Order: sequence, then C-alpha cells, then structure tokens
Amino acid sequence: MLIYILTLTLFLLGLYAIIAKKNIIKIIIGLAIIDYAINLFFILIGYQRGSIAPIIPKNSTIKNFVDPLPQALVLTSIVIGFSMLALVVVLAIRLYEKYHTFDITKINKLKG
Amino acid sequence: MEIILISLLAFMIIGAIIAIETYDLLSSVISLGAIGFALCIVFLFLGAPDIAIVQLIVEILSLVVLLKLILKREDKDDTVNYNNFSIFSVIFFTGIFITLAYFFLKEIHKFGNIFQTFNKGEIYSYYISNALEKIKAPNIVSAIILDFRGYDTLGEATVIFTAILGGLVLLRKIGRKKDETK
Amino acid sequence: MKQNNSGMTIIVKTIAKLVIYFISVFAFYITLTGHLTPGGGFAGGAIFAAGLTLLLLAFGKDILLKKFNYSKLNIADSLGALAFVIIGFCGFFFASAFLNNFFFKGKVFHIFSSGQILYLNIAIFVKVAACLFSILLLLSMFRILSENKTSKEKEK
Amino acid sequence: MNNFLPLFVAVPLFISFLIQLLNKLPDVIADWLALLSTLFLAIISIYLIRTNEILIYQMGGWQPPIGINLVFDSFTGVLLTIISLITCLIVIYSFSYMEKFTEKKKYYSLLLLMLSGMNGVVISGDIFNIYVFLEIASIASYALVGFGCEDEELEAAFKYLVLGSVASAFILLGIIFIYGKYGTLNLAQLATYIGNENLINKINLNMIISVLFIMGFGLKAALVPFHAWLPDAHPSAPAPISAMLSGLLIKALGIYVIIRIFFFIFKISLILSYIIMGLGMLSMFIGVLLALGQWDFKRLLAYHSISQMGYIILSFGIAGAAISKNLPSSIALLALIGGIYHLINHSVFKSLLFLCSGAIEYATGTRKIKELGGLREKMPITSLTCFIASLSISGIPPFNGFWSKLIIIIAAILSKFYFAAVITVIVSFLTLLSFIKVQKHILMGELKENLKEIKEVPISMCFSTLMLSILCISLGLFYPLVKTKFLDTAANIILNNYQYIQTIQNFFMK
Repeated sequence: MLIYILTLTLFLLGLYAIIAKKNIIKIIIGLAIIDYAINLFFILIGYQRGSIAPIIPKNSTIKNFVDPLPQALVLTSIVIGFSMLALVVVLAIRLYEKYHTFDITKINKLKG
Repeated sequence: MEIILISLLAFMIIGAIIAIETYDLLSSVISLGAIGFALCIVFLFLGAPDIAIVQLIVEILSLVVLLKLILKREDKDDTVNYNNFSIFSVIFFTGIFITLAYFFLKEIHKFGNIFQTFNKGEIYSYYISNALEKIKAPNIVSAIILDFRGYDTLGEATVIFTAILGGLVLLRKIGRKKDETK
Repeated sequence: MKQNNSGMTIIVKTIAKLVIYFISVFAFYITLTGHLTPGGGFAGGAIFAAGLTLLLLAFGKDILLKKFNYSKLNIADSLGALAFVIIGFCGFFFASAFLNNFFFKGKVFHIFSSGQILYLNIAIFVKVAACLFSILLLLSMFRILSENKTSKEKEK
Repeated sequence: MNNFLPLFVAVPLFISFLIQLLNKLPDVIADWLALLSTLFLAIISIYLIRTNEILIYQMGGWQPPIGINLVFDSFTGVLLTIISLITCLIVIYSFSYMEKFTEKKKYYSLLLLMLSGMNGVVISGDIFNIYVFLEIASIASYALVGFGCEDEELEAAFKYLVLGSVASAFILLGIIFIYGKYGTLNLAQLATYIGNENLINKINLNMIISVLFIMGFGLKAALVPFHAWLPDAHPSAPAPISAMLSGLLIKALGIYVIIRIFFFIFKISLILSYIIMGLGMLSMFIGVLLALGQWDFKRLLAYHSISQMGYIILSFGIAGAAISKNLPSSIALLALIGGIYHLINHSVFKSLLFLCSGAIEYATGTRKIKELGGLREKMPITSLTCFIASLSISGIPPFNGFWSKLIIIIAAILSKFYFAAVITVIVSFLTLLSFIKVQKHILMGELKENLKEIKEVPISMCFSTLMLSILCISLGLFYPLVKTKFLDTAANIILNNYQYIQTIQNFFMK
C-alpha cells in the first residue's frame, strides 16, 4: 500500500510541475515525470511476490512468473511518452525561435 | 525486497522535487535523467527485463533530445515566484488526495499477489500456459505484444510514425505559401 | 578522415568508430532473439538509434548526412510500418483474422521459431531505428537554422 | 459481414504509410489515394449500417478476454458513417484549399492517421486499445493544429498538446485502477464484473475511476471546465482540419467513449447523470455567452461547438437520469434519440460552417467579420451554403437543427427537468441571435471596396460545401425515415445494453 501511495505522490509532483510552473522546460519535465509514475504503477500492479521475469527458461518447470500483461502495456506507454516528449521539444524549439523565451507568460499572442 | 523499492522510490521523489524546483535548467534535466535511471533499476527488481532495456535507451535518447533543446539557449528559469498561497494549496491538495487514495487503494489487490483481482488471474494463467504451446515463444511479453495483442503494437508503431511526421511538419521553415497579391 | 572541427575531439571519434560495431551487433542480437530472450523490436531499434546518435554527436551532422539523409530515413520508416500492416493483411487474406499468426512456428527455442513474431520484430526494428534517429537528425538540423537566423538578427 | 471491421483502421494506415513512401511523386497521387480510401470506407460503412445485429471481430483470431475484439453495433455504425462521409468531403475540400500550404502529402498522411485513430477508438472493444488509438488521433491533431507554423498556431498547438497529454495521463491512471481491481481489460468482461459487484462503502474505487474518466474524456470532448484548448486550437488550424476537429474528433474521442463507458460498463447512476447534465448545461450556457462577444469568425464557431456539445451531453445526462430513476423507458429512448440525432446534425452543420469560413478566408484572406460584408454577389455558392448552415444551427424549422433541439427539450420536460428545458430554450435563442449577427455582417450589407476583385472559390471546395448543405436539408426533411432506420436501433442498443454484453459473452474462452 505504501508503494502505491509513493507512486501517486510522484504522479502528483509531475502534475504540480505542469500546473504551477511557468517555464516550458519545467512543463516538459512535469510531463516526463507523469509518464514515469504511470509506467511504474502499471508494473507494480503486475508484480507477483517471489516470482521470476516472464521468460520461460529452457528446461525447467518453474511456473511462477510475474504478470506479463502490464509489461506489454508499459512498453507501449513508454514509447507513447517518448513520442509525446519529442513533439513537445519540437514545439518548444519553434516557440523559442519565434518568441525568444521559454516563459509561458510572455507567449500569449492569442487573446480571448 | 520492499525496502529496496521504497528507498528507490524515495530517491525518485527527491529527484523529482529537485528537477521541479531548481533554477538552473541543466541541473533539472540531469536530475530528470537520474529519475529515469532509478526507474530502470526498479523495473529490474520487479522482474521486467525488456521494459528496463527499453526504458534505459529511451531515457538516454530523451536526455540527448532535452539537452539539445537547452544548450545554447536560455538556461535560467527566472519565472519562479513563490507566494505562500501556492505552496499551501499544493500541500493541501496532496494531503486530501493521499488520504482519499488510502481508502480507495484498498480495493486494488495487495502489492505482490496478483490473484486477488476479480478474475483470479485467469487471463494471466492462460498467457503463461499457452505462450509456449500455441506460439512457441519463450518470451511471453513478446508473445503478448506481437501475437495475442498485436493490434496494440500496430497502434504503437503508428504513434511513433505520427510523432515523427508531426515533428517534421512543425519544423519546416515555410508553413503557408505567402501569396504575393494579398 | 580529413580533419574538420565539427563534432568532438579525436579521442571520441576513434572510440565511436570502434564502439559503433559492437552497438549495432548488440542491437541486431536483441531484435533477432526478441522472442527468446528479453528485448525485441523496440529495444533493438532504440539501441541502434542510440548508436547512430553517438556517431551524430561524435562526427557532427554533415558527415552523417551523406549516408543518412532524410529520404533514406523516410523510406526506411514507412517501409517498416508498411511491412507491419502487410503482415497483418496477409493474416487477413490467407488466415482467419487480421493479425493471425499462421506462419510456420518451427521448433521451440530456435531463432526461426515463433512465426510472425520474428518478422514483426524486424519490421519494428527498422521502423523504430529510422524514427528515433530522424528525430535527432531533425533537431540538430534545425538548431543550425535558428543559429544563423539569430546571428543575422544580432547584426541588424 | 464482420470481416470489414479491421479495414476501417488498416486501410487508412496502409494508405498513409504508402503516401509517405512515395514521397517523390507529385501531390495529385496523394490526392487520389486519400480520396479513394475515404470513399471506400464510406461505402463500407453505409453497407454495414443496414445490419442491426451486433458484429464481433476477434483480432488475431484469439477469443475476447485474451485477444482484442472489435465491436460494431448500430450506435457505432451511426458514428462510423458520419466520420467516413464527412472525412471524404473534407478530403475533396482540401484538394484546392491546401494549395496555400506547403507539404500537402504530409497533410494527407496525418489526416488519414487521424481518421484511423478515430475509427480505431470507435470500433475497439478493449479499454487499453481505446487509449492507444486515442493517442494516435490526438498526436495527429496536435501536429495538424500547428500546420501553418505561424506564431499563434504554434502556441495553440503547444497549449492543446500539454492539456491533451494531461488528459491522457488521467485516462491511463483510470485504466491502471481498472486493471488493478478487476484484472481484465476487455469491456464486456469488465461490464459483467461491475454488474454483479456489491459496492460497500461510499468512497469506492469506481467513483474515483469515473471521476478520472470524466476528466480525461471530458477534456477530449471540450466540456466547460476543460474547454480552454478549443477556442485557441480550432481557429489556428487550417479550415478542413478545424472542421474535422470540431465536427468529428471531439465526438468520436470524447462523447462516444463517455457514453460507451458510462452507459455500457459502469451502470449509469443518478449522481453520475446529474454530473453529466450539470456539465452539459454549464458548457451550453458559457459557450454561447463567450461566443456572443467574438468578432473572429472561426473563434465564434469554436465557442458554438462547445455550447452545441453541451446539448448532446445534456440529452445523454437526461437519458441517464431517466434510466436510473426508472421512469418509463420511452422518455429515456426519446432523450437518447435526441442526443444521437443532435450529434449527427452538429457534425454536419458545424463542419459545413468551418468549411465556409475556410472558403471565405481562401477568397478574402481575412477572418474578421467586421472587414467582410455583402459577399453574396461575388461568392453565391459559399454564401448560400453558409446561410443554410447558420439556419440549421440556430434551429429554424425545416432544417435538421430544429428537430434535434425540439426532441431534447421535449425529453427534458417529460422527465421533469424543467430547469434544463428553460436553459436549452435560452441558449438556442442566443445561438440564433449570434448567427443573425454573423449573417448580417458577412452576407448582407454592401461589398467593401478592397473586396471588389474576390472571386468564387474553386469547384472542389464548392462541391463539398454543397454536398454538406444537401445533407443538412435532407437530414431535416426526411427526419421520420432517418429516425426509424438508424436512430431507434442506436437508442435501443444504448438503452438495453445487456445485448452488447451477451453477444460478446458467448464468444468468450470456455
């Protein structure tokens, strides 16, 4: 139970970084931290105490494996997180080139 | 086992606080890298080797990408303005969410025994027993990714394709053809 | 190699030249035995892209662009994705369902053993390597553009 | 019959990868490839909508809880037909509209990826699969919003991306809690577990999961507390993309998944339907109030989509309240029919309005209503279609907007939510007011001198706007036919959702 709560605090820290921080880099870091917390939570859900990784060894009949399904989903979500990060970095570069600052408060040409 | 995980998690939380609060952007990106590597070690402890490999490599690449963004550009985060209202509200909300979390996290199965869910690990045991007979793939995770749930990975490969295409589209120099008349 | 100043010092260049072969062999190993040992298409592609990034950082952009310009990366990228969909379609036409694994499964614990998982791993390897490396090439290309633009503004 | 289902996702993916592969060929090839694939999908969806039994397709040949299965019931059919038809017309529209932009081939492959993402979300029967295809559609729309690479567009794309990824993080957190508690990802198996589960204490996990899903999919559906990205993203996107965003994306990714989750999986409860109705009324009212003060045509339309989405959410909230208060099922059926019908109408006339605004911008180069005036001499077709669309959005009798708003008001009165009915009437009156202002400025009045030499937009743009306006009129006039053939079965599917769960059950692994 304590591990789940610690992961949730990591998730909240990332959320805090996105909401409270004004600098684009800190927002990107917040996004990355949220991705880390969610991937960690997925793998924690699939852990079986005292069992080995889900690779069937060659000639042994060990049957207690960790749950492989969350690992398949986490592989997908890591790659989604990275592609989101790449897109945000590309946007941050273009915004820096146009506005010459990373500060959100100065990037507000859109009104209304 | 739990002690190692909790200590690594504490390390990650401290790293996250450093990454969010420091003025110098370079050190915040470096501490983000440190969190990623600690996460990779946690994956190894939780018995997820190929997730650890992918996480490690993607962590290195995202570090290189972030450093490319920061170097030769602004490196001080001068937007920090601490007023006690924001700090107080943050602590207040985290407090509420954690106490709420304590109640509803009881319903998720205890850490370490996956058979307490509603379907008693029925899908889990099917994957374990049939990965070798039906698909002859000892690595059950690869079997799930590419055969049982291959449709997910098709979407997955498309996500990377879209992100690259989006990056190419956003980084081109002339967006609109400037028509000379208007 | 003619001595040009783009990229890092000579030490890094020589080490990079040596290490890149080990990295690519490791990447191929991880991809081809994706269904036997941990790893797979994603991990192998990412490792190969990390090796190319090492070359990019060590030797600078212009040498890399001779071998890896955009059209090649783009073709490799869409070829990998097309291979994935085509394998899915041949499951759709020849076998009962869209991504059905009707290929020859072979004996357990051998490389050519688990049917479509190997071919899909190779397709994903090509795709992910081309994708991740083209992101980094893109970012390094773009920074040059913004630099000479800012330098022009400074002169004005 | 059910072998067509994976084509909805596989064909657009295949064509978009092919377009990127043939990068050297001229743009015309990409035009025709995109047109043929969307036309093919439209024909399949029209062919498929006539069956009113539920089709299941096991992806990869594995039974449902092990593999992923695709589900097609008549509610999905309604949505698939709208998505394919409107995307086909948008591709025709962008033949000539996208001449103003560079990199036309990349635009087409991103458009097809967004289409395959939406189709993937609509027909998938597995909750993590919905998340993956939602990501594809969202990432493609982030890139397309910033397609013009101007300052505002990049800023709007950045804001949209940050909010979108926070929403996806909430959705993924909800999926983790579901897997942690129920151990399965399949929607039907989840429904059976939630169905025969007795909730003990008040703060249970289902409440937290539904809060997370409402926040996540609510942001994708631009409901009021989470609508901050829409008024910036839509005006800065190129016109066909903003037509697709506000016509299809917020429906397929937002409303459809909210209904699929809260009507089929989590039994709809009274509190939940009150929350949904509250969100609907809030977005209706605030959307139209903000829209009154706008002078930029596309931004005004963006605010109107928020308020029109409020109509749809309100009608589904009324249906949920009617079901959970077990009023006579005819009221819930009426509310559902109103919701689905308004969903169809809103997609049609909102895309038409955005395409007209793109045509006006293509000809005159400006979006500000004040600078336009008296376009009816020089641009007859665009002004005619814009006139028809404004009439149908403000609910003038012969057109389709009138019928759906009427049904929603009747359903609200029958289920004794008089406050909701009053708000609906006020908001539709304010919409009428705002569109009269738009018509007066754009169509009536005299032609300004600097606009003397503008000429009508090319044929491909006129063709798609005309087709959409014909669709608008026919949906309005042939309402009884449309009701019996499509809407009744779709509403029945949502009302008694045990059919959906039963048909998937007997595919389960024994």
